[in-house]
Amino acid sequence: MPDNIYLPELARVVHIKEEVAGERSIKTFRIEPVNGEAFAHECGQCAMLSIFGRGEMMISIASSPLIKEYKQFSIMRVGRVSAAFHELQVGDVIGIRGPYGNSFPVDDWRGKNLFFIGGGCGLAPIWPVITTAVAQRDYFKKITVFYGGRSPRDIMYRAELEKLRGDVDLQLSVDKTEDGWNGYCGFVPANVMDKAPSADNAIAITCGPPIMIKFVIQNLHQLGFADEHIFTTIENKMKCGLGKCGRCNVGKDYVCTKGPVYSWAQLKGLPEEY
Amino acid sequence: MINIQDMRDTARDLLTKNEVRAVIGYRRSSSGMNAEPVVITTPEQADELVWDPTCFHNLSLYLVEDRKFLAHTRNNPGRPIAIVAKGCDARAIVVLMQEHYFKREEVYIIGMSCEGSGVLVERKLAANGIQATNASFDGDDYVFTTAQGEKRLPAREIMADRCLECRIPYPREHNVVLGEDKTGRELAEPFAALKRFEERDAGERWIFWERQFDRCIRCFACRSVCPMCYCEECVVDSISFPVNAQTTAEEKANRVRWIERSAVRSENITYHLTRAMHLAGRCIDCNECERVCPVNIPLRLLNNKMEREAREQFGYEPGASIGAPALVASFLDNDPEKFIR
Amino acid sequence: MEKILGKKQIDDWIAALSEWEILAPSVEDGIWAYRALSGAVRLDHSNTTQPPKGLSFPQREVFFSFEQIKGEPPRLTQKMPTATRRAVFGVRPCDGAGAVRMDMVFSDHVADPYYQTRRKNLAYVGLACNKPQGSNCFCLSVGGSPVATEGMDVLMTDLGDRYYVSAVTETGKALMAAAAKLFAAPTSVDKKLVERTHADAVAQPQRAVKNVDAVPAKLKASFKSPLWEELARACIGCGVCTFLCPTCHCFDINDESTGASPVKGNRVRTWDNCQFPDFTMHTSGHNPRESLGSRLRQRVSHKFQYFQENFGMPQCTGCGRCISECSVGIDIITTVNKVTEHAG
Amino acid sequence: MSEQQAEVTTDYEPRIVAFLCKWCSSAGSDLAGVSRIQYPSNATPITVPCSGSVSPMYILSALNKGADGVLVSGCHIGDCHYIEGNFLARRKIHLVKELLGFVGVEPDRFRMSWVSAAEGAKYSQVIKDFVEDLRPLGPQKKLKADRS
Repeated sequence: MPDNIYLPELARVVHIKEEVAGERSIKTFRIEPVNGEAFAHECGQCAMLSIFGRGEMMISIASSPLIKEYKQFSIMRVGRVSAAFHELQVGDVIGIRGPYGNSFPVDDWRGKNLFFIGGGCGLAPIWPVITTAVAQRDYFKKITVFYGGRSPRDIMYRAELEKLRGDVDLQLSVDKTEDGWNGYCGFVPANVMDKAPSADNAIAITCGPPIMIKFVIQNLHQLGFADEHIFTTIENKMKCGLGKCGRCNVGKDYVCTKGPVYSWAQLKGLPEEY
Repeated sequence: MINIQDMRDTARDLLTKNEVRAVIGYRRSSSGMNAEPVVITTPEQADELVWDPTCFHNLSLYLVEDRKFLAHTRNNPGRPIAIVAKGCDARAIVVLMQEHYFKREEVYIIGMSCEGSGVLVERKLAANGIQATNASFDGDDYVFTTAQGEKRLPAREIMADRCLECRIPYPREHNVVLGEDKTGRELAEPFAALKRFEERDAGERWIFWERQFDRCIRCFACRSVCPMCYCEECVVDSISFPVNAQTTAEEKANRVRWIERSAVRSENITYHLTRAMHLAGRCIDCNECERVCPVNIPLRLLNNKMEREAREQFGYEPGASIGAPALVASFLDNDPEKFIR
Repeated sequence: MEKILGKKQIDDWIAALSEWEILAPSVEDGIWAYRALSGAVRLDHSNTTQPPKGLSFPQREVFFSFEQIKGEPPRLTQKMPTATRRAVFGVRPCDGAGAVRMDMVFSDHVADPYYQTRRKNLAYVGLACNKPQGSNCFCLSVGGSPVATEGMDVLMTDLGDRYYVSAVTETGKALMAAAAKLFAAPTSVDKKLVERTHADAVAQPQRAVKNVDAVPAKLKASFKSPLWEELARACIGCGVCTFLCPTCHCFDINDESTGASPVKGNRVRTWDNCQFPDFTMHTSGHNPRESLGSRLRQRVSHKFQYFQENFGMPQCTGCGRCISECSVGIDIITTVNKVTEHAG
Repeated sequence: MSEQQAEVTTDYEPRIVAFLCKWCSSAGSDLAGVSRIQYPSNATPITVPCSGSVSPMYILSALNKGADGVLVSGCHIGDCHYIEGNFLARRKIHLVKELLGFVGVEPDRFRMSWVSAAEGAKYSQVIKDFVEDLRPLGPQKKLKADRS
């Protein structure tokens, strides 16, 4: 940790890609430190990004910890700061501090089957886990990725996902089909039930809209997943990232330090205030 | 003299006959002498209601809260809600109806005349060295229960200035009313403090306000307690307030930041002057904002200034009639314009 | 170190502390507050409207300033507070206990440099409460005491014409050593008198949170209780209870603009609080604590359950400000007692 | 001290924020421009649909952001494009003016005028007078945000 925990490091935007267009568009930003090395992070951790004059926002780091040169963030345009991010050009300099929060216990999962279930922009927080697992393919048994968007145009990381085929069993779905889509049509939880992965020696990692998570958890339970083997991340409004400002407080936890990664067993012990 | 039992009977009766869905009134608080607001929904609770010189609160605030809650839950309750209202509170209810916040038939006003009295000021009471557990009206006196037995004081000595200056201590707009109409009573000259203050020159006035505004901690108690401050979005919060699933990123990004969150003089003064302007012609001088201020900012001076200006320059009385237009949405041909070039 | 100081000599002691900025209670515009001392010190105060919390955690703290000239990387200039040594006289034990809890928050996990810089230059010269400061004092029921030394550097006890002065920390000893000649060794009479004064102080009747040790479990069990909405029915959602609390520490961080071209401004921390409706509101508009009841529950549970679970003590120190200053009678003692009774 | 005062009188140029109604006063200021009438460049014009649309918040905000003086200008009474907008402005602005004076802000920092589209000369006079009246007051610091 630096001496002044509130002082961001400067980082340069080196690549911008529009993932999803529309009212709530998503762009992926690749950033590199202006001076020296970027901080190291683990899968599932977040960072506080600033645009000076606009403010800060907490975003999960969407690139694998194995990549040291840059960090990647996928940002949906929903508020004051994220809208300003969407105006950025390659070469612009922003502020970053972190990493914040806990991480997915990926090393504990060696030798197991991994099931990822993502919906919409919920792919970003689990993307570092997926890519890290694929990069360390031999450590894990079967890897399955369920991911769905509203329509084929809402599928983020489309090209990167396709590249995973071969290493993972990729199950894409859309809520509403369009011409040229030959994948599954229907909601993500339904797709999970349809394919019914075995809960034997398996860990399920899910992230997406709250309503999706709710049904995914129900379905995972039906498939025989124990609460301890289901992992998700939660989000709350955050300002400091350091367990002090009090905004993300849920029960005795500050999500920015004790979260954002929780097993379903842990989450059941927290008040539903997220 | 009002018999408290009459108020309780009225409330009980309304609830028993199901004519109202709840009664907003006062009850004894757990921490001492003062009354506190309560919303009762069963006839049995009617006996909790109290009426005494600590019934400061302008309960019309809870009509606003009720309306917001109903809008949020998209609930149409059918029956009105009843409210215990002093003269000033009833005028606040009139202003809210003037602004179409709710309709007349949605509220049942149990009017309480202050007659020759009014509410007390805790600081004035403390200055008299009285630590009481209970206060009650008795004609022109207040009677206190203290550890040393019963104490009696002329009400005028510790009554709120706004009550001393009040000419209409009677809720003209009501469904039932308890107590006599003493409209026109004169316990003190209106706007007395304002007059005294205006004798100071501009430089002194600024020095005074500078000190007051420096003290503000922006707890927003003044705004929160005010029934007229019902805006869903306040200029002070325009950054983060309120968004819903339909609010677009543009809207959020383009919101003007009128006032910073820092509690510094320039921002505090902008906040308080904006609030005074928004209350012009709407403030009915319940003075709750000043009472709840933890750092004693004399907000009544600002509101009084606007009130007197409206009365003297535009002949406008806030809360006089449901059908009247708003002060700043109306004009007279002979409105002053000497200041215009 | 335990000494006796004649009441008339306290101003001489303060005069000897030339390296310190002195703050003491004073009343202005009807408000008791810790202000820079001018003239003779007065310690006949009832508790101040605001605790001394703001001296280490000011309502506004500039973290750094920024300037962004087009085509260049932004320039950031850190704004660390200047390290003036300040001694605060007349701090009451509930506020000393408050400082201990603030210290925990701002050093837990990682240290907050702004808080630490201010705090380590701050000394509290406390004054024991021989009798409760108000009708809503309840320190004894939350593990505190009207004569407690926690959080203090020095604790003084009023013995009529003199103070019994105990150094609690090394800083406290240094403060006393700066005017060693003024202090006398306590006699056996003094020692007996201070013991009796303390015993009397502790025996004074106070309001009480019932069985505070059992409260966390009962609050936990009452999370979904309908009582919360009922108890919060009159709440107006203002910030009085939290802004006057000696242990509330929530804050907001914003960029304040000082110029548009080039973009210039400050990143600023300001107090914030869990009772404001927008405190937890997500950018999406989703608000995990939408109702007044859920926000009252958060305030009370944080004080009596969450903090206890994290730091092993209730966060509330029993000063009673949130009760006395609440304009609609919301009473944390009654709230806790009612909810826990209801939980059985 | 005397040096500072000297600085005020020589270097100080008052900054005025002028809210001009688009139908009359804004056109009046344009006319002053195209007629080549000389007047000081101290005013930053902000065109608004109607003088009645000027919220007191705009005025306070201009002062908060460092304006030394604020002008609101609209159509003459009877000429409002929206029939009664300037009547409403007159009442509202009166209250703002009273309130600012009440807290001790110099009354000369705030001004209202009626300037029609044909009155280029009047507009230039209003600005000239305003600048001259503001000059002796020095910079407006009372409501200006100090964000150090």
